[in-house]
Amino acid sequence: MRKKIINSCLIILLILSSGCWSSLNINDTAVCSGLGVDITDTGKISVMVQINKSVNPQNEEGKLTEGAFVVVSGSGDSITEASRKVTLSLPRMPIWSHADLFLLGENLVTEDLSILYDFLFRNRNIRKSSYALVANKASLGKIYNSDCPMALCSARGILKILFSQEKNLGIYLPVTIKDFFIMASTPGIDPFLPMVTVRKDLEDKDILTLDGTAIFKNNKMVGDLNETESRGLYWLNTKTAGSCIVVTLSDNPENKVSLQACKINSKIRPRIKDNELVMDITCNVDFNITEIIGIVDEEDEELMVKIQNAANKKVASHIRQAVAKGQKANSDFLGFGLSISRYQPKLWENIEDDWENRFPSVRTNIEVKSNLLRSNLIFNDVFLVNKKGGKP
Amino acid sequence: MNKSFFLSSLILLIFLSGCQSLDVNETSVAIGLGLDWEASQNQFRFSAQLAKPIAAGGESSEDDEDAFIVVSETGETAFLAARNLTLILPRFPLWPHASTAILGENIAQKDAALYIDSLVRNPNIRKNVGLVVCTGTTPEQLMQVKTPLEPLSALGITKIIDIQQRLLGIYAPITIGEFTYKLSTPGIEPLVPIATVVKTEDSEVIKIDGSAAFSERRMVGKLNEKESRGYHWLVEDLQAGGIITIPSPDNPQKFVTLEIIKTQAKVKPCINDKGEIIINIKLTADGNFYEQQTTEQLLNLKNFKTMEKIAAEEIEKEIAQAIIRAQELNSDIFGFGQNLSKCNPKAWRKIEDNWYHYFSDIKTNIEVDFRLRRSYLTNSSFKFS
Amino acid sequence: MVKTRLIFYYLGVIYNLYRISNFQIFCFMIILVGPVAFLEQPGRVISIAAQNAWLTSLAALFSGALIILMFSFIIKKSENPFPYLLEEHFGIIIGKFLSLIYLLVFLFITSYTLALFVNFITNNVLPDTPISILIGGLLFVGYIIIKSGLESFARLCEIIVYIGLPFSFLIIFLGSFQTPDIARLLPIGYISVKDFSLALVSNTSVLGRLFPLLTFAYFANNTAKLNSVLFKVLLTYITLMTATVLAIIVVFGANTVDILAFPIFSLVRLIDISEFINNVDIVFIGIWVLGIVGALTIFWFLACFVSQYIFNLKEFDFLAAPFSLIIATTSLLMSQNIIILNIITKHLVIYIYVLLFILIPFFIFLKSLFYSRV
Amino acid sequence: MKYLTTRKYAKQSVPPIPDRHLVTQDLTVNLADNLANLNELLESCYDIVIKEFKIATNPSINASILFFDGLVDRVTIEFNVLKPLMFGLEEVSLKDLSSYESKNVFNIIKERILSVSELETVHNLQDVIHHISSGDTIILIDGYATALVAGTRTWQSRNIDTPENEIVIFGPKEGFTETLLFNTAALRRRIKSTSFKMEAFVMGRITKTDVVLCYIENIAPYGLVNEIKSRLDKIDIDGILDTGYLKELITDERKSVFTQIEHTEKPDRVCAHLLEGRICILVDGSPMAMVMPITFPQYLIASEDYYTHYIPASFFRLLRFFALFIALLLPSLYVAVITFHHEMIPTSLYLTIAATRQGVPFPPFIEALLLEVTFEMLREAGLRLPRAVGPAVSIVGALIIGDAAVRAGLVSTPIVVVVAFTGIASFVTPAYNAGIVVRLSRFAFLFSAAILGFLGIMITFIIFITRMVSISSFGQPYLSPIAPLNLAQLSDIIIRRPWFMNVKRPYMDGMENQRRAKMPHENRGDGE
Repeated sequence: MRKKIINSCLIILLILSSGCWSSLNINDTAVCSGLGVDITDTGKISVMVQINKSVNPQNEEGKLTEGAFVVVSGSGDSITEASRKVTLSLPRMPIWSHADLFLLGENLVTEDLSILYDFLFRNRNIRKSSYALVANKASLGKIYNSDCPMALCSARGILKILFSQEKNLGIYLPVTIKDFFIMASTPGIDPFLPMVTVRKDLEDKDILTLDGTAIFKNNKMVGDLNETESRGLYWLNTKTAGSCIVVTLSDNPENKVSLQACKINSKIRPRIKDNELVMDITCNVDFNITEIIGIVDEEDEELMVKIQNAANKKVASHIRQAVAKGQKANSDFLGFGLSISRYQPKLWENIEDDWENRFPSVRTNIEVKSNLLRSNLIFNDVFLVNKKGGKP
Repeated sequence: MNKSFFLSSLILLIFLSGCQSLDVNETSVAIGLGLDWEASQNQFRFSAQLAKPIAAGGESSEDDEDAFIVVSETGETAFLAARNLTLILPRFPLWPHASTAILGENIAQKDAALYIDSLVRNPNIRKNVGLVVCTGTTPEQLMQVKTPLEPLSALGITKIIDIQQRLLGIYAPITIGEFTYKLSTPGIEPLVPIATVVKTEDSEVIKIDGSAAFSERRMVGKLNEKESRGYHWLVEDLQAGGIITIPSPDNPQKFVTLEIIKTQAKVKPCINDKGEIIINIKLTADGNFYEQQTTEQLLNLKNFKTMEKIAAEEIEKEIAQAIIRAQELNSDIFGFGQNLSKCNPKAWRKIEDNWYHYFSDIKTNIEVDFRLRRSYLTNSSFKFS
Repeated sequence: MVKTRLIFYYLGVIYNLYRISNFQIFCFMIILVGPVAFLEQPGRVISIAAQNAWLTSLAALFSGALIILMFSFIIKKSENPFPYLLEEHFGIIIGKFLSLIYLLVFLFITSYTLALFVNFITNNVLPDTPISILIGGLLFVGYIIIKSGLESFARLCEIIVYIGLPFSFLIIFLGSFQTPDIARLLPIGYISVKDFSLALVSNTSVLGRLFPLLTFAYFANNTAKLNSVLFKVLLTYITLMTATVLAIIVVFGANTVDILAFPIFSLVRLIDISEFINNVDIVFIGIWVLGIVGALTIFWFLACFVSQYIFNLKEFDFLAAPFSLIIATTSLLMSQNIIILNIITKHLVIYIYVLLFILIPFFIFLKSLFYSRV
Repeated sequence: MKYLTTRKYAKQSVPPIPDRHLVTQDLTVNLADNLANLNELLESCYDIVIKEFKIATNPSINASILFFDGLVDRVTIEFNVLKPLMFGLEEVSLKDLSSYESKNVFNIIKERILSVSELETVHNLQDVIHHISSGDTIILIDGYATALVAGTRTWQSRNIDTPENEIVIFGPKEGFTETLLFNTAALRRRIKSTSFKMEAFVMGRITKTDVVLCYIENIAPYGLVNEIKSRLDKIDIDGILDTGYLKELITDERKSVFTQIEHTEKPDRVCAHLLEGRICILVDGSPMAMVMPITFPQYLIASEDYYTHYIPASFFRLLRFFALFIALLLPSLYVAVITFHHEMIPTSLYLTIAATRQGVPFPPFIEALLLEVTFEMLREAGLRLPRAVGPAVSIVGALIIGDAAVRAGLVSTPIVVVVAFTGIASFVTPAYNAGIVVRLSRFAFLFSAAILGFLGIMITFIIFITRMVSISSFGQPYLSPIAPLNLAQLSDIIIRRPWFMNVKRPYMDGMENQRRAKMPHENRGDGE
């Protein structure tokens, strides 16, 4: 009996003594939707946080977008310190784990990224599946403060833009922190990140837009890919189909065909040819025709072949430009080294240490095969049909 | 006979006594109280942040344009100034809900007791109201500024101080009760966080920036962030939270961030043979490895020990800085005198009257024991290709 | 001498212990090897064998089979369960001495498991909660379980396995959909013999945790089918390990895994299903508590059982309370900082597994193979 | 001390208790003595009727009848007992008296006069008292030390009605009543077999309640029947008013909250249990039958499952399992997620929850606790209130309080949803008993969630399960087909096994006759 009393006292004490340490009332929190890190002119690290305001379910939809967020910032010697300095003027506990966007400032990427990696991966509050972007020619504050139409806040807006262009246009590749991290830590591949910038729209308001891809080498940004080069990267890396290109038929520059990729399959394989390393880049793309401009007076099959050839050329040129840029900047963002280590592990062991010197001069062999599948609702060019009908 | 008389008188008593009750809708709730001294008029200026009632059903949003109003009035005494508010306010102000009291810079430098007297004497004001000093602006202007996500800035200020203590561990919050106690007790002086308005590109925000040290009822100077943190280490009860940035063991240019899990400080004064007062400070702190800026392998036993040492030194430095600053200002914010009076009442009685004569050259002996415990998601440092 | 002690032992069987079904033995064994291996083993193997770690997990099927055959041979050849078995084979002095060592090791493993898990929780879920409270909470649960007897414990283990096992596979399944890249497994088979065998040893040593079988097998109500149960355990373990390692490699790549403290946890954090189910790590940990509590309670239970033998006690569940204090102190000491724990994880524990759970039984095996009883 | 006086009851003399030996005495030959004795025993029993009269004219014999008013059928007494006694003897005497040896009037009355179907003889006062208090009529005849007992029991009883607590849509709607005889009849009507046994016990020192133990002989394990009998025999209590009294006296784990015996009002459900080898106890005066041994998963089985098609029935059974978890864990999960694991909530939901919690003064734990307690109160109030007011209370409670609390900013909207959903889920469990455990444990989970979040929930969950697996109901492990795994049985617990596959009875320790049906394709030669 006495034992029972003691036991129950112990349990009660245990319960009473245990405060709720990690508990946090939800109204004392603030949901961060975007984070950003940069280095200030004075050499300090600054952290910019975009915080969502809570959304009242009873509000009308229209009120959602106006001023639904606040942007706060802090600075300090380390990222953690800077991010926590935010609380000196924020009466809420910021919850980082909801942040889907991680922006890297221009100064940071051109100086040294190594200060960032450890923070990103050690911190349990940073979601590894959130997306990283580089701010191009704009301060983080400017990006986070500018409007993004039809989105709760600019952080979410950028992501929406990133995804929808990937599905509909196919230029830039979204990169998660995890991917970025893997690319940075795996030998034989260098990381790349899409860039975002602020542009003036017609009414002279700041709007966000994606602009180029940053490529890295040795924890520094060493260059950027423009739209065409980014497309080259896209062809070699994507798994989502939907990219759109316009090709000009060889005989008449007026005749343009829009194609939409519906299946992309690309490979990079090393090959030893005459004691020389050649990277075979093959890219098989299935296209749908979405639009034909101009009067095309040809038989179907010939037309198809022509379009295919044009498309092959176009895609190959994209890839070629991207490779050239990478070799120029000595940034192996396409993962040639990785491909060698995977398919020729023995060779890789020999050349791994020397890869940095060898990479710029590696020869590539680009082969693109495109295949036209369907031509959506109408089979031929509208004008073509009319014309044919008129013929005797 | 007796009973009925008793009953009837009871009923009469109930009816005759006037109703002191107030309808809720006749009142307005004060969230922040501010007091300042208007030197030009030689009068007190009392200002209050009054919350507007929120419509029911959660239809309020965090950013209601005007969730509050700030009213202010002057008077010859603080109390009168507060009562004068009713000249412009058609509601009965309710003080017990106040969460922050703001002390204007002028009055803090003149005599804090002037304000505190009116606050402490008033039964309507709870003694656990947080206290801040505002510099560079008046309490009235400070309360006009909204804090992000918290429309009531007076509420926001207390929350900021709370949260920064959990995440940063720089400033120690102080309530009116403690402030009064420290102000009136010999051998200890209060240290109050300072709130200022900082202008950013397009807006104004409230920021906690430094803390004000008092001596003999007057604010004598300001402690900056580092020094405030030095003070925070020595707050005697168990503290949790905060971070400290130390130079990395492999590259002093780069930094390593450690998170503080808990700290516990013990302050023990003693008098040595020569009659000098020596304060022994012993601090034990636990920390987690939180961030490193280099890619060196820091997570091994040797580096752990080195980091523990560096962190201990860093903390020691901060504490020492704070003590030096306090001695410069001649303000015994750490309560060394009071500690002495507890440990050695005899000696204290002797030197009590000119404590500040001794205080400025007290020797301290700081001993910090820092322990690194865990690292978060990654076990080792980042490796590069 | 052995005989008189046997009377005590059978009294124990009648009053405290109970016959357990083969499925319950399966559950015990799964709980022994499953959770800890799931949590700590993938990181260990991948850091040794990089992208080919999954091959070593598969290869453990053969080495594991040998270990299991060894155990079942010992069980066949010995008449008494584990601590008494030592006396049977080595004589009373060495037997008692060895079981004293085993007692210490069991307590050590219990504390280590506890420390590892508590560190895991404080690191990732409840950073502000003092570890003493977590240790207290988990030990309290274990204490209640031991007090309620082997019968209830066996049934509890079944429920743990029902919930835990499908859930682990679900986690791996969902995790492997988070932007996987099969090419990360390349080049297959490009691995040095040294690394391969090291990883294999590491994988096999975890199977040494099946050691408590030497006790539990004697309570089984159907010893004839024990072997098939053990092979089922082995198969489940290998499947779980291989799937985990594969998923981790495919999602993270071998290079990245190297620096992660708990790769499986990082995998769980990535899980994001249609933007609604995300950050489910806490659910994962919650379910994992079940397994860990089970695993640490088994060794705790064995420690009590062994001390019954050493000190000739009539019953043993009263020992749960003093042992809980010892375990709490040891695990608090171990979780002083992460480096110490890492050193224990990476070096000490493997040696303990190999030496005490594999080599000594192997010795017994040899002895009973060549010096068969007259 | 002298000011502190306690008020005392005035001491009153206790009336002398009737001689205890009187009860055990035999009847005497003298009617007057017998009546005097009975009068003494039945003093202050206003409902006793004693009629003295004379039978036969020459010589006239004194006789009397005794019965308790209200328990007897007056018509039977007047036409089948009194009338033949007072007038019938005359007609008999002329012709047949001579043929009876020694002019034994008693035998003549017993064999020829009384036209009552149940007729017994008793010899001592104890039996006399027992019979009249059961509603029989005692006939005492001067000169004989034996009393005749005429079975005239009848009393006002509730009609057989649909059970109120177990409502079904398909299947029999008949329910038990307070009358034991009707209840046993309802069972007997369904199981027309000689191996269906009902053993009667009389329990309660004062109440002398009839208790009937029912089982099917070669299905119910022999050991179990004996065990229950011996447990019943050991009971020594002054009264049994309901099955609930017996329940706590015969279960294995008396202190445990988990009920190990099922109560049901439906004869068809009892019969289903009997056919699976379980044992049922009926108590006179209680419309509830006790069935044992019952394991926890069986609480989730409704008898209706077996009357509907097996696919929907299985679906609803899975739904019940799900609802059980909801009822047990949902509020604590909500509290854990909202206070500890913020990152689990999807961002958009988080923003709305944050907005609804704006201005709510209580932390989520207190909020949940308040609402849960309110809900339990409403439920309790709804049960006890008169039928006309009950629904009004639940409407006021559910609609007005909930809505107004949200509008007043006292609680947030999500918690109302959570509590309401939990409430609904807790009604899904068919057995009321099991629901109580769930309702109580919910609070334990809530507390632990507030302290340690999800981890706390899991710790409590382990303790909960440990408690559950460590008890047993009459030797059956409490989580029976689940925790000591029995796959064959489990398939009829998790889902409803179709009848054409339901070949075997669920196994119990000591059960020999497990086969319940033959598959259509099986050889029809062998079998039970």
